[in-house]
Amino acid sequence: MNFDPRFSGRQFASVGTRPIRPDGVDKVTGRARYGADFNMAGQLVGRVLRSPHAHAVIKKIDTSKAEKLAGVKAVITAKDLPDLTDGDAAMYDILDNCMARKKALYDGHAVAAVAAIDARIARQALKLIEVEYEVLPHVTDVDEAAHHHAPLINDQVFTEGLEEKPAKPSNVTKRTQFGHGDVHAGFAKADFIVERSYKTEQTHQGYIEPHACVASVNPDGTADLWVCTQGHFVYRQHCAQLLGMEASKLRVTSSEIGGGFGGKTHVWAEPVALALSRKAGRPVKLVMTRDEVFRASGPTSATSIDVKIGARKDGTITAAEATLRYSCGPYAGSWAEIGAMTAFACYKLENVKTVGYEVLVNRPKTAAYRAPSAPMAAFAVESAVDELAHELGMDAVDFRIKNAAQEGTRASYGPVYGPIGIGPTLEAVKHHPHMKAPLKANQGRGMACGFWFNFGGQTCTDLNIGMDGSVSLAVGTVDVGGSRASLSLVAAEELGIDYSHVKAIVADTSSLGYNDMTDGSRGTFSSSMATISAARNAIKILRERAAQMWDIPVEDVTWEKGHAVAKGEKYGNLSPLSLKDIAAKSGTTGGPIAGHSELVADGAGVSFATHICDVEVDPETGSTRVIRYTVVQDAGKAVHPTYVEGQYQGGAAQGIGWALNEEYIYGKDGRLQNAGFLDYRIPVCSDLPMIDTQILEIPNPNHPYGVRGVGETSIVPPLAAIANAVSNAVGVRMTHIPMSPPRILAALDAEREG
Amino acid sequence: MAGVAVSTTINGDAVEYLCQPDETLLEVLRDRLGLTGAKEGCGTGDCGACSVIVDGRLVCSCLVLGAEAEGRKVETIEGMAHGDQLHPLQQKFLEHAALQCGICTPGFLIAAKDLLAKNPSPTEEEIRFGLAGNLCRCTGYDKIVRAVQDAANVMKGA
Amino acid sequence: MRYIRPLSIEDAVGELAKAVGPAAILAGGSDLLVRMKGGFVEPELIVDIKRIGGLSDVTETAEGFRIGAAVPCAVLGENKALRKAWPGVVEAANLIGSKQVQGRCTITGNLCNASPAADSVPALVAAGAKAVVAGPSGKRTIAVETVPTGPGRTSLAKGEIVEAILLDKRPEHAGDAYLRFIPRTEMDIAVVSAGVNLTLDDKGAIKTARVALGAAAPTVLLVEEAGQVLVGSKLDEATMERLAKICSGACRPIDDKRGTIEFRRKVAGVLARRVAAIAYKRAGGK
Amino acid sequence: MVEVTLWGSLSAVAGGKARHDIEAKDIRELFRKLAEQYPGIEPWIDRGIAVAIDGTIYRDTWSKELPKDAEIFLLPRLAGG
Repeated sequence: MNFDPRFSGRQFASVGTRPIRPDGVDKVTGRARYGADFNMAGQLVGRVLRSPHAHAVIKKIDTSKAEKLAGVKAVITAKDLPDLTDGDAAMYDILDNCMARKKALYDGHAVAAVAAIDARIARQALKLIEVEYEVLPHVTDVDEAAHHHAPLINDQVFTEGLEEKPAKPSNVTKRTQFGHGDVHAGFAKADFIVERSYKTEQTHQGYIEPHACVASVNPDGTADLWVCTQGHFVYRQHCAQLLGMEASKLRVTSSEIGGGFGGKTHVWAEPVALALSRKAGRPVKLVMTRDEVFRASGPTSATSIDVKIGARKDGTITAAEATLRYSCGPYAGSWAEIGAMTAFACYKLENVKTVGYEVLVNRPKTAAYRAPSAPMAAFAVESAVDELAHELGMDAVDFRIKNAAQEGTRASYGPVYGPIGIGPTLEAVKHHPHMKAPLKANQGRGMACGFWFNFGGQTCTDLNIGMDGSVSLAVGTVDVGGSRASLSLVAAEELGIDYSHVKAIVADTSSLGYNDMTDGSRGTFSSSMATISAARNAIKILRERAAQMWDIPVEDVTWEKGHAVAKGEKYGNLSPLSLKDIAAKSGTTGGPIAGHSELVADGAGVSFATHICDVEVDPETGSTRVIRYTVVQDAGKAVHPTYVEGQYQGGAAQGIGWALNEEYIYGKDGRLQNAGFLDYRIPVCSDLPMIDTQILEIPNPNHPYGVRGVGETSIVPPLAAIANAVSNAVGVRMTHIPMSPPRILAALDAEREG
Repeated sequence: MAGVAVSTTINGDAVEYLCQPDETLLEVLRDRLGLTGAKEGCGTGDCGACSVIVDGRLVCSCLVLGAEAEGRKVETIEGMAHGDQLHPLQQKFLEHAALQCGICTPGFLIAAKDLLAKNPSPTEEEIRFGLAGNLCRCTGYDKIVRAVQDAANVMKGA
Repeated sequence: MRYIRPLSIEDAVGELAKAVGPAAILAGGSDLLVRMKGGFVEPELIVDIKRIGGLSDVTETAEGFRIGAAVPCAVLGENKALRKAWPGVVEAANLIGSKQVQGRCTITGNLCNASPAADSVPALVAAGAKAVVAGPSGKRTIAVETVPTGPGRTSLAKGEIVEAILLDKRPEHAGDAYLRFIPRTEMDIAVVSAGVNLTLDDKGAIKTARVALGAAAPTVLLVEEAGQVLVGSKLDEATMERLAKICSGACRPIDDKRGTIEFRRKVAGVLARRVAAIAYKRAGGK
Repeated sequence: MVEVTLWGSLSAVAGGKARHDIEAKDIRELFRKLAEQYPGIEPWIDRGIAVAIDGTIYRDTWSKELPKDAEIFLLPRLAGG
């Protein structure tokens, strides 16, 4: 494979247009099949028994009564999922999270499961399982958990990353540090310093489709798993490892996925469904309730962040420092680490230091949520940056432009940037009409920047050309928001044919080589790279076939606009052969024509966004409404601009929800109090204005079309943009997210009372 | 538990089924009748993904018992298109990319159909409040609102 | 579990009275089905009252309006005469849940579910609405505020059904209004709410007034002192301030996932002022 | 010989030193030599280390060549959403 991924600056025919997605009709007619829409003959209903305690030793589980209930076909506990992780700590955590082994570590932690002939019997059976708990003291707050006297969640945890191994165990699993220069010296040069502490509450991705799967284990050890996931190959690996199966014998089919945003990147209940099916000898369908999704899937971290930034009178930042504490749930994670890396990524800093602390708490295992960890860090940093600009008497946008990172800047997380988009997004915002629109009483405008890395990863794609010249494209990255349309466009572009002749599908794990998940904004970046590579391989064959048909050397055949063209004076009488012409003859020129590609799509381009937001605050109630919102973001290249806009708008909307109302609320008993869409308040249609978007295209030099990822960055700026807008509207600096009405009213009252 | 025999009309077709007294209409549609277009996002009436129309009223099918459908007329997403002719709302949702993951789409289409039946020329605000019972986590609603506006214009012209 | 669909109120009462296990009345089901789904109730008998004659009708009588127990809130919003006479009651009823829930939920269910945060109840209490209760020993008519006795508890006896809500005919110069505070614009349960019902004299001064608060105490509060302070006034600033103060003072709220004690107290006063102004304007006051 | 910079936490297991001069033609050789010199790094490599070459992050392309004058920075491998 000699694939050249470098950006070539070509003119596009298909890429950049806005056709209807190939899976669209199925989705508007109700025919598309999601996780819970699939059934198998003889299937049982799986249900999970969950701990009502935040922290408790499981002393005994008696399943005998449940097993005796007519219609119950299997009851499992941790004993039915023996530890096969062989020292792989991360996999052990996933196993323990799927089914608690010795201790229940949060309200909602699975302790047993049943498979029965219907939902009613399964529910009854759960009630018959007797679990004896020894309730332990718990801790759910990130700051309390980090304290040395907090109840220990795992007494084998000694903080990593310290110069000396600590003598005592702690809930802080790891300390990480990034930065360069000398922050002490930098602060000494500052004329103004802003120093503040911030908190953000835990939020959930809030995908509308609960986790769902159908598992079927056969007596010969082969198995099928139908599941909604962001990465069916990864699910296959996890499940095969946890159940002691050979990966190739477990076929995982990804259903249509009703939202993931990072929450469907690792297994939660799928190994349980497989274990139930194995024990019962029948297919098992396991669908989480909404309550279970909130209590027992993976929300994001709650955080506590201290920020200090200093600047000279001329507006140059001299030093920046942040300490970030992120909750991980009861298992080790690297969430603060990502926060520490992204916190100051937008800026050109001589002296910068960030320190992250990973903190265990009795809450569900933290999972990725769209640019994981970056929004909270950006909230803290961008709030402080705004405040500092204000103290300096500088315009918030100008201050950021003066300090923005650019090509050649050493990023706060280490490397030196190539061509990047933070400067251009700021310039676009500075000149955007939104910035000049008039505001009324109690209204305020805020802006903020955001950064995300974007990922690539292992990718495999098949492109098959039918005898009629139409193209089937099989990809292995799950389509979470229209990528089949984008990838069809890319195939059409590269082959030089019309989009309507390409149909993309997501292949199952037995039909295609391994693919990493659709995460880190990699779906379109990686699979488009693999699709281009596959198409180029197919073109090579198409040229060979044309050469055969013409009986000329293949070196004399080029591929132009969907046609084989014979190059040279001597071929003047040969009309170009279309892809369709060549395909029609493929049966006698060597058989089927296909292009394959297996590659690691590396070199994903970092992405920046700047958002503008207007809010109106009711000073008597603290109620905040977003009345205008604009997203400016660098896409590298927008393959299907409508879906790029959709990503910008969706990320902004999630950020708005996070900023204003969404939060996990735990009682003193350590139980989650708002495990439903009634009281976990994601934005409804009437909460939001239209969300304007501006797509910038600063090509990624490491992708043939210049594509960067676009999915995640848009959730990074909103928390700070809204906090800054509230501050400008009513003069209170909100340091606690969400800025719910009681918090804003309390802040306003404190301000009024002086 | 005694089963309840129900005769009803779904998308214009006479349908008979036997269901448990506590079984919801959503469960009946999905699990007994194979009509999986209506989705369960919450089961508590908070997300609208299971929206159907019963005797001209927009409801969450998760908050209706299957037994209650006796003698009623139920409309679901599966009956929205006429043969191979998509409803203007379906067409406009596609054109505007008013869906990303698509799990909320059937509910939105049914709710929007009901909205336009009662108010053929809604303002943006009326659309937003009219569809507030349907949660979408992907789109930020922008393209959904635009698709409904566009469909309303098309339907008025038709 | 049994599901029945009686055709007369007597049959319904009879079935409920003789039920051995837990029984539930089903009208809109928007509370009942949620509680069944969550496993909080497991009724052995479900009595669907929607086919009982008259229970699905809104009728205008010489005395006012009779709203059958099975009338969905959406129907109230479509009834022009009711909307004109009792705009506050109708707007409260039309705030419950979504359009989808509106197509099912009923004000009788909202009342009998006995949530302190029920949206329609403060408006009904302010309106002086009455509930017609049918039971094994006949029918009685009671003030709506006597139905809920605490969160999830009512004064109804076994076998009793609220079959209708009665609203008086409106005199000249009358107006009512309801406002609630929610964090979002829709779909939330009231954090705190206020309903006000006023009549004015010929000079535009308030003649009678009833003020009710929701989500401010274990049951909806009828704040008589707040009503009294309005009487005789034209909602001057001093009266408004006293109204807000009395309402804030009358609250006995709790801290919970929806709001704090402090917030509820403060906003109860804010809402009372705002809602009084709307009711006053509707009554023709200037 | 290339100059490689390690992020804070990784330098703690590499003799407390952030900058290292290593003779390596590609990422694979770099990892091997680092692990030979500092065995404590091995579990970190297993968990995943990303390599930024002139600002572009490579996570899995171990055959990626390391240009002599390139800026090379090791980073933790991250999760995305």
